[in-house]
Amino acid sequence: MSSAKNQAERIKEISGVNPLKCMKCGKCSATCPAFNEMDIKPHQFVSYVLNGDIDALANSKSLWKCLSCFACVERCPRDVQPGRLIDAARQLVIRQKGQTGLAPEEIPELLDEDLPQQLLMSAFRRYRR
Amino acid sequence: MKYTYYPGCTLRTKAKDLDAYARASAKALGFELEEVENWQCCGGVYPLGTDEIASKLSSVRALNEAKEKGQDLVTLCSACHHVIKRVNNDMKNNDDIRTRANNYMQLETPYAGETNVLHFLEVLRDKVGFDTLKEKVVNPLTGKKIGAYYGCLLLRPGKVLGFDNPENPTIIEDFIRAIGATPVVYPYRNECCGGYISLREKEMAKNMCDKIKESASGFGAEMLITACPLCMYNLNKSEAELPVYYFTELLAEALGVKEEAK
Amino acid sequence: MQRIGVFVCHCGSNIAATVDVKKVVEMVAMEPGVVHAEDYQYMCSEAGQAKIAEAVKEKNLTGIVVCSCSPRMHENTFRTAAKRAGINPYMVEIANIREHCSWIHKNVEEATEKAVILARAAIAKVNLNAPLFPGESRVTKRALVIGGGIAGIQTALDIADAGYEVDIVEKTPSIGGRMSQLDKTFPTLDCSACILTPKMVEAAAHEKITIYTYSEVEKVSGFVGDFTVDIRKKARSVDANKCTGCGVCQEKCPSKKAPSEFNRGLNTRSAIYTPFAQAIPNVPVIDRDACIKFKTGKCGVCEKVCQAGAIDYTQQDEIVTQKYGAIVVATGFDTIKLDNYDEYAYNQSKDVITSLELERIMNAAGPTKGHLERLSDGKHPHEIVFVQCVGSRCSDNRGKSYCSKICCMYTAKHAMLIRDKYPDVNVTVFYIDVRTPGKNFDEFYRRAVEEYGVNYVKGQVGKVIPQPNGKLLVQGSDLLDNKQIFKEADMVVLATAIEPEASVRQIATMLTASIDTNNFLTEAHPKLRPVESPTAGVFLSGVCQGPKDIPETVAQAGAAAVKAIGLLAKDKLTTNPCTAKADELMCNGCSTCANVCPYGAISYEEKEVNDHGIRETRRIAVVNNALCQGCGACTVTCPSGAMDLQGFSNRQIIAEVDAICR
Amino acid sequence: MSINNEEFRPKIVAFCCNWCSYAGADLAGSSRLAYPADVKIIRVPCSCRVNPMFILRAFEKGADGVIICGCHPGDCHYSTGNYYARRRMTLLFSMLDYMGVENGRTRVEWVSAAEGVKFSQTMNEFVEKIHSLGENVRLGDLRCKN
Repeated sequence: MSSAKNQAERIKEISGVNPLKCMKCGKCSATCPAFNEMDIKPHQFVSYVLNGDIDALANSKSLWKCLSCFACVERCPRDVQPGRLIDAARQLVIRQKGQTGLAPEEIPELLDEDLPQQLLMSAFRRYRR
Repeated sequence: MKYTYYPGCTLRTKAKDLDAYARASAKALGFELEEVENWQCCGGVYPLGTDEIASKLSSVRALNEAKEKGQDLVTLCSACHHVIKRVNNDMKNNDDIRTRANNYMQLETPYAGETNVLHFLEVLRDKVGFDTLKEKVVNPLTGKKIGAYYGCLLLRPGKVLGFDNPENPTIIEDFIRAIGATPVVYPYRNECCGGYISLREKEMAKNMCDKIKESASGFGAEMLITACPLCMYNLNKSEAELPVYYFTELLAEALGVKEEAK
Repeated sequence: MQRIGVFVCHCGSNIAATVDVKKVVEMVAMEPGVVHAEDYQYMCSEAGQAKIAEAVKEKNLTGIVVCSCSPRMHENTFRTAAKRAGINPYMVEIANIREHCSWIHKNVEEATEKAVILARAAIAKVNLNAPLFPGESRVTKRALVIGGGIAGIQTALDIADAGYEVDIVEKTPSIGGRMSQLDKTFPTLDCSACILTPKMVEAAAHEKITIYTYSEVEKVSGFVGDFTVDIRKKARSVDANKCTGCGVCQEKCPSKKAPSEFNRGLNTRSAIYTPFAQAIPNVPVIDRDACIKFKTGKCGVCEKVCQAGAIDYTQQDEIVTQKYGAIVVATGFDTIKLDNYDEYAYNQSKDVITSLELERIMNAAGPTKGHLERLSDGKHPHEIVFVQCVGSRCSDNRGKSYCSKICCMYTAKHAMLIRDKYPDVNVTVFYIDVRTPGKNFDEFYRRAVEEYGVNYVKGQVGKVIPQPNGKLLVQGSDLLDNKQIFKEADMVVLATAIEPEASVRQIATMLTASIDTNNFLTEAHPKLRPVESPTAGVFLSGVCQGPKDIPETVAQAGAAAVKAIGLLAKDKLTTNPCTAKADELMCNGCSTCANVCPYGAISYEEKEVNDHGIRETRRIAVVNNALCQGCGACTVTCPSGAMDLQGFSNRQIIAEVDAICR
Repeated sequence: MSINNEEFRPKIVAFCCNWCSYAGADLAGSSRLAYPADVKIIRVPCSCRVNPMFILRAFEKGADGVIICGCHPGDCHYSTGNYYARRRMTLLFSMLDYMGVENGRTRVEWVSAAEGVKFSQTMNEFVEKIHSLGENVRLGDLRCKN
């Protein structure tokens, strides 16, 4: 797919991450609190982007499981910042028209009495444009 | 001493306590929080994309207002703190973001990260001083074993937030000591509570919070304190028995101003 | 005007086949200054050289141009020939018409034209050459070795065995260094002390070696062959001549709370102490910060119990000034501080230790008498996790960007020793890569896996989580299984990155030896001169130059010794005459040149000059010819154009440019 | 290739440091790796010996291109000389470009003593580039032209 390469470039651009810096130590995956929920593991994001396998990334569950807790960003010994890479992939999906991780009609049933505005706001920002 | 104060959306609604106790405590400690006029929501999460500008502007507005007043900008909610501090860092160090944000803002003098952003805890540590705080405590919470819950947003990325050692923080423990209680150090205090994921992934967030609470109880904590309404919400969803309070509530209690805040 | 002779070599057919040598002779004969031109089959042969001598005599030549092969091949040959013929050797220039012309061009006309141009450039240069005379400087036949670890000891022994005086300066109370802290050594598992202590004794007993322990280098001046060094002998508070090393003072000393440096702070020592039992010299020192007598004035127990009367509370630091011909730096390493790696809980749990701490725990003379036990509760561990690359290979400013090189091997060693001695202990090693390039190294690592059943897991550890039950939950990656794994361990051992000993920066500054961003000393050439510092007369031994294991360190120590011996064996040093020189009238003393000089060869003097009849005292750059290596950096940086390089002067190079562009 | 007098024959000066690049050029020679005869090499002890004045002089005297070759970063015989050269040349080349001597006419290249192939390739490329740029007319002193 010819656009795969462009999309990979786009991800690098949005994230500001250079995946070539990765030395494949796996500390990100060792750190990630959402590891078990992810189908593509944090350390694999790097090679998916390097290989231009963006479709798989875009369709992965992991995109919507990353907590943006920055634990991987903090601990990465090579300053690769996998969390940023994942967010950029998510952005790429969200920015494509009509795609979203959260539909408005889903929301009412997700709410409860104590739910803080902050949660709704954050989720909206992460899941939608 | 006066600070520009950015409360944020949740402190006006679900987390009114967090805000009220902080204001009362500030008064007792001799500083004043002047709310930003017409503040807008920070967005809750920091936009990670290097090309996102519009979503950073509300932070820039608040930052600029503090700059014009010549005051430090104080936040209370961890998320607001995280977002505003990181945007400020961008405005200071990222030429591209600074230029583009200023193009939108059309300010008389462009904003370039001049404002100092402080979390309320940082005010206590760096401006008031924990020793002074200790002296002002009228109702020490002696004997209470308290676990500090930091979460992620206050600490990481450590290089940008410069809040505390992200892997072994001490600020809330020092705070706990200052109000006369005993801090309980436990390893999960800087692990994520699940954050915004709890909107849909209730189970996932619950599991994470269970782990945090179990770890804290295991080390003997009788309660947790936090600075973040979302952490509070998520932690409360866990059924593990361990009460969670806003740190400002205990502060107000120790300073003897809890009732005034009500 | 020079009287120049040009000699064009055929080099058999190497040159003559592509370059019309007769034409070259014909063309260059018309050049200004040329009074003689001829060609010959092989200029480098006896007969060829005789032709040069003959022409010098007959035509009274003052300069010579040889059009031949590369100067890197025969410049010396022709310089020597010139010298024999009675001309200053630096009046010879070579036009490289073989490697740079005949061998790469096919067209005769084109190649001939180029050969003529190259010859013209050489002629233009020789016209401006001036006779140069190599200087001489004396050599003090004594070497200084800074650092008394295995590197310093080996270097000192090798130099001393060659018959030269050597002084070792060691800042701690005993020689022995890091190696003395190790328990066993890879890949043979022989006991470190058993192979090191004989060397320590040999060094101490060697008649040519003087050891200054508890001493530091304070000041260095001079240059290659003639350094002057001040050594500060810190006050030991014990008279080394009287002390018998009986050890009673240490036993009776009531202050026993100082952390033991030798045991990495895992236990304590007395205020009067020798770092370890086999210390050399076996003379204790009083740690004045810990000593009750020094702190309060009351105590004096050691003085009372010392039968030899060796205790001397009034002792003062002493400065020894000594001259040296060569200096070897062997300052070694330390492990990095782990404050930036709190995710591994080193500061939070006593059972998370560094590998060097494990060495002490495993050592029979260590804080646990060699019993493997948890430092928190003294219990025997059943599950131990090793974490590799802690602070190594980090490009994020928290740690070190380089590979510490020794960790893979010592971890295999530790794992094997533990499994051997305590078969009930499970050992897991989290690794990123296992690096075993060395003789019998990979076999050693494989033995750990295959014979000792050490569990190697490919993946880094993300967090070490202390548990309420005192265990440590290790959260790591298993990349081959694509899993996140949680391992409950009793102890966690961190393969902590090593870094050059902190004092090396100061020493490098004193020596004007260059140092890299990681504080490793820089070699004169990374491949071809790996044990020499770019600063002449300074040599590098051991980890101060880069991470290395014991065999490599010993090999390098020997190599550094040979280089030092090579220097000390000379009575006089001949200095390269192609050095920088400042024009006194043009120099304004701005210091710019000194700032770029990699050798610290430039200093400034207040000098009286006569500037067109005006006599005044000015600050003027003076180049030390013994230190200057002739790179020319200063000549370009000089804003007033006062600095020039002899043999490659501005005028000479411009003349070459002009000749080529003519 | 026969010499055609009508053809543009550029004058190219190459400054090579004694320890790496000059040896690299020697290796190109002993490996018989051809490059155009338009390149003439001047030996200097180190790339940091190359005074900007020499380059200006070369252009003034009618050179069409000047290339400076030194040891690879980190390999300098004198530790740091090539770094000085790199910094100086960056400044000089941008000034020369401003003055109309295009960036293509000036170049800094790191060639080790083992890189005969690289030396020859570099020279071939450089000469080709100079051919595409044509004669240098900007700084040339008209008196130097025939």
